[in-house]
Amino acid sequence: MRNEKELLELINVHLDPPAAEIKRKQNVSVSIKQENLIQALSFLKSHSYQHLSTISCVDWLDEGEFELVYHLFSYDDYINISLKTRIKREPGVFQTAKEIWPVAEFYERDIHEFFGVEFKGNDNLEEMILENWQHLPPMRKDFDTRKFVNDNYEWRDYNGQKHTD
Amino acid sequence: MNNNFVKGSWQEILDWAQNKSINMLHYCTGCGAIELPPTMTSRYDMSRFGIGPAATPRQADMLLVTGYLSTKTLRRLIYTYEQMQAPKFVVGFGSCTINGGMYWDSYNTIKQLDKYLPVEIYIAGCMPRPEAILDGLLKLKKMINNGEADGYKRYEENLEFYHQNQEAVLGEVQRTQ
Amino acid sequence: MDKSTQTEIFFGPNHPGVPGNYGINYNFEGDTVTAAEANAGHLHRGFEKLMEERIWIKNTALVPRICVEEPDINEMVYAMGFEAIGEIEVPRRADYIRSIILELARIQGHIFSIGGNAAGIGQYTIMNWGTLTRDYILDIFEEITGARVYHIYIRPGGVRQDIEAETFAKILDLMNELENERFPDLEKTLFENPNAQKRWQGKAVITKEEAIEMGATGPVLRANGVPHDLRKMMPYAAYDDVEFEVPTGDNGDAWDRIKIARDDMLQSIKIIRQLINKIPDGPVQTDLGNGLKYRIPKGDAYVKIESKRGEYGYYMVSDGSLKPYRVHVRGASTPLGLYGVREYLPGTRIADVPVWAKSLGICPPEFDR
Amino acid sequence: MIDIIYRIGHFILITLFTTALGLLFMGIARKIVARIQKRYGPPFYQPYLDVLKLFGKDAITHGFIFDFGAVMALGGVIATLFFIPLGSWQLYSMEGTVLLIIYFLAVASLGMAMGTVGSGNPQASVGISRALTQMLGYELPYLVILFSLIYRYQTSSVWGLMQAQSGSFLNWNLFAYPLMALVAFVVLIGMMGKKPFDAMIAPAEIGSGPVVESGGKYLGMLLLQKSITIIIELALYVNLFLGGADNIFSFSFKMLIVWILATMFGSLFPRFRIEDGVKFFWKWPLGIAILQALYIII
Repeated sequence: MRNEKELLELINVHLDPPAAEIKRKQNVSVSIKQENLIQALSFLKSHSYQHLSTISCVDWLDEGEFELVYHLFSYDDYINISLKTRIKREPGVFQTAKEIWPVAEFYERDIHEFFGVEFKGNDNLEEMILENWQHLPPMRKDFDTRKFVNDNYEWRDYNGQKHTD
Repeated sequence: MNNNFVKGSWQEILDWAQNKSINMLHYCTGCGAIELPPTMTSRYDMSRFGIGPAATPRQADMLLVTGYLSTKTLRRLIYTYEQMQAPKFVVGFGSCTINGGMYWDSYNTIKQLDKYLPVEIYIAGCMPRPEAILDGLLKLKKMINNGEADGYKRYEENLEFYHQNQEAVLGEVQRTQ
Repeated sequence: MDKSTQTEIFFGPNHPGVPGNYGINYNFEGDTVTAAEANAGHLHRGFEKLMEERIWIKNTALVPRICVEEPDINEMVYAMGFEAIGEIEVPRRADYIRSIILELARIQGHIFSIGGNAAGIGQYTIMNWGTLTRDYILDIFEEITGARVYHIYIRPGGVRQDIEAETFAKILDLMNELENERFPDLEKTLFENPNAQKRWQGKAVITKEEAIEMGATGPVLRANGVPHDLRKMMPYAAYDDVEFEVPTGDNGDAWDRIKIARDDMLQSIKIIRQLINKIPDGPVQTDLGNGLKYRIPKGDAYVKIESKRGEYGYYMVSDGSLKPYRVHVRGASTPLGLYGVREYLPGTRIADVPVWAKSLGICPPEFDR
Repeated sequence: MIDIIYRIGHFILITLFTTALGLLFMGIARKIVARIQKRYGPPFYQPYLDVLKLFGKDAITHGFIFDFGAVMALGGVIATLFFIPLGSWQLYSMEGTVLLIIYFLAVASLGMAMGTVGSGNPQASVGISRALTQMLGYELPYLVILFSLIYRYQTSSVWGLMQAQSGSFLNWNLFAYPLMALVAFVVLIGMMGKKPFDAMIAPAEIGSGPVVESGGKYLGMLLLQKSITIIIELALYVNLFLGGADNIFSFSFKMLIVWILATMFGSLFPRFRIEDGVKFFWKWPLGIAILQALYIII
């Protein structure tokens, strides 16, 4: 049973993160260089952080980067770690975490579908949610859903009044 | 003349039987499906109006489109509709089927169901209460009894229009019976 | 394996046995499933995209629609994420009311899923009774919030309006009725029914190691004797003020999970009674100014709470503007519905596939989003 | 000549009557189940409307075998009607033996099996294989019962078995051999495919099994077949264990009582998996039936 401070210490000693902070009670956020991330995941997994909640992806368009966030939880410490790393938006390639958590395969597939990030080592990246999608991956910031809808669907006509936000 | 009269009366009898016995296809296309169990079970019990669930498209008369339709579901819905046997009726359920509703700016849901399938009646609301559902279904029954629910005929007549719209959103659509 | 002896079946999306608009394509040989693949995505509406397009307060109307089985959970997580990034304190009374709403939602969700599980094995009587019982809770919701299913009641900074004392009395009456009349009926017809035991015992087993490995939480994990519950582990709302137990099982099978649902409801009743007895006076929301101009500073937060099926989490990012920059939803059944189907469904008999899908509480909209 | 016309008329009358009665029973069952589920339920005449509607609908055929299967299923049960005494109302039932009826009932199942093969739907195939497996399950205890009855009364004709119980109601096999009647009741539930022995149509598992591809008039035909089948099976039970009846009305009444009991029993149980169902039949009903048979023989 560690508390947040002891956990940060452990991370600082072993993983050499550029930034690590206690966000709230029981919530820790750690930034990791992308080349260290896979190693950090397996390190934390062997230190009781066995539960991978999910993998989130954030598109930072202005900075030209994707941010991948791995949310881990420990059933011993009751602490949630958000492990963040940034990768270049172009070409948007990263390592898979499938070897550490098999279930990550599907989270990566989801991110690939909605952001277009490639995960090296994960060969199961086909379309899962969408069907016959020909455009930009929809969750990217430069995909404009309203324009897409205006181009592809017709609005119902209410006596000439258009639908507005 | 006489023959037509007999034919007409027979059709009226069939319409009457149809309005008294409607089998609803059990296909939860969207979140409106959560209000169907209360409507079907003890509290509101739509079986007293002769409306019951059917397990497969072949046995069903009514396709209840419960809420928003993603394009992926629309494809299955079209296959399902084409598998059903005439007379068949489509009921649009919830605001999302009318004009996109809450998801008006979503890239993956269709905005007007009646462009893709012939809709007999819409039940508005997000989501409609069981009372509203029952009211809508009773109206549908009345329409069937009067012979006004002719969506399947409209579908046959305007096949090109519907197919065009379907293919505009979905790309290629398989046409099988 | 020899393909010629296998048959492929599309179990869903249009099939009475699936939980919602979700498909499982499986191959079977004889009567046993040999390979399975989830066919998800039929409910994709692009929620996360839509939320980026709307201002903070408008999203409160959008979030409950992510999982229709338990909408209040979504409202709560969203509000918690907002408050965590903005470092907003919520009045204590609002915390209590939130917990009461969440527990009522938990009871309605559980009783609905018990009904659904019973329907999966052909026990329609229980499905009818269960749905009827759930409707009584929906009536309470209607009185409090004005809506049956989507309440939009828990919002950033508190709850929308206060609950009257008479309504509390009504809730307590309903709890007594549930405990003394409805649940004994269920107990006799379903839980003491040898046939139901036969259908559920030893079926759809997910062991503790498998559950932790794929990140399944809630009843799936607790059915293996592990009392992990976020209400205890990371208390939110008013759960640190109440006493309750976390029901567990021993075998990790469908029967244990369904019994956990039943015991969970009894615990929820206990929690609601304590909360109503202890509820403090005071305001029910923090003043956040004009609703159309909510702004919170730059930042991000991963918040999670215990839904009836396990961990429900949102990762929210704010860039300081009027709209959220990114919201990512982690539904409770995501790992089971996508990964679990492929790994753990093969080997099941065809007759047990609906038992498998329903007892694991797979809710497709939360991973289709 | 007149005799033949008389027979044909009689036969048509019986067919119509049993169909109507079977549909009525189905309507009553739906009402009873609804009341147990705290619902109002559909009107008792709902099955008539269903049949009328189904015959008015379009239907899609899946080839000759599919059509032939549906006709064979319906024809099989109608042929069985020849040989079953309905109260005093009977056609060839003097000659008909119990075994003939059991044999004829299998024809209906085989007809359905042919239909499903024609449709080519895997769920239908699973359903029909379950139905035939279940038949294997319940026919074994049923045959043991029948043979012990035949041994006891030294006749295999249904009419004879019915006559043997005449006189006081204490002569009914229900009271003479209550255990056997109980076993036969469980078997009856299995034969009629009511819960908990309805694995072959389980909607949640395999659509609706054998009828998954049937719509319109095919479903209507199968509904009629079902309605006649339940009457035959109930009639067999009433003849064997409730002493038959002098006239058709009291006979129908007895059938109704058995039907209501079976319905109520069914609505309380979830369905068995098929292997559990067969195991159950081969364990309790078969065991009790054999014990009873030994008792009778010794």
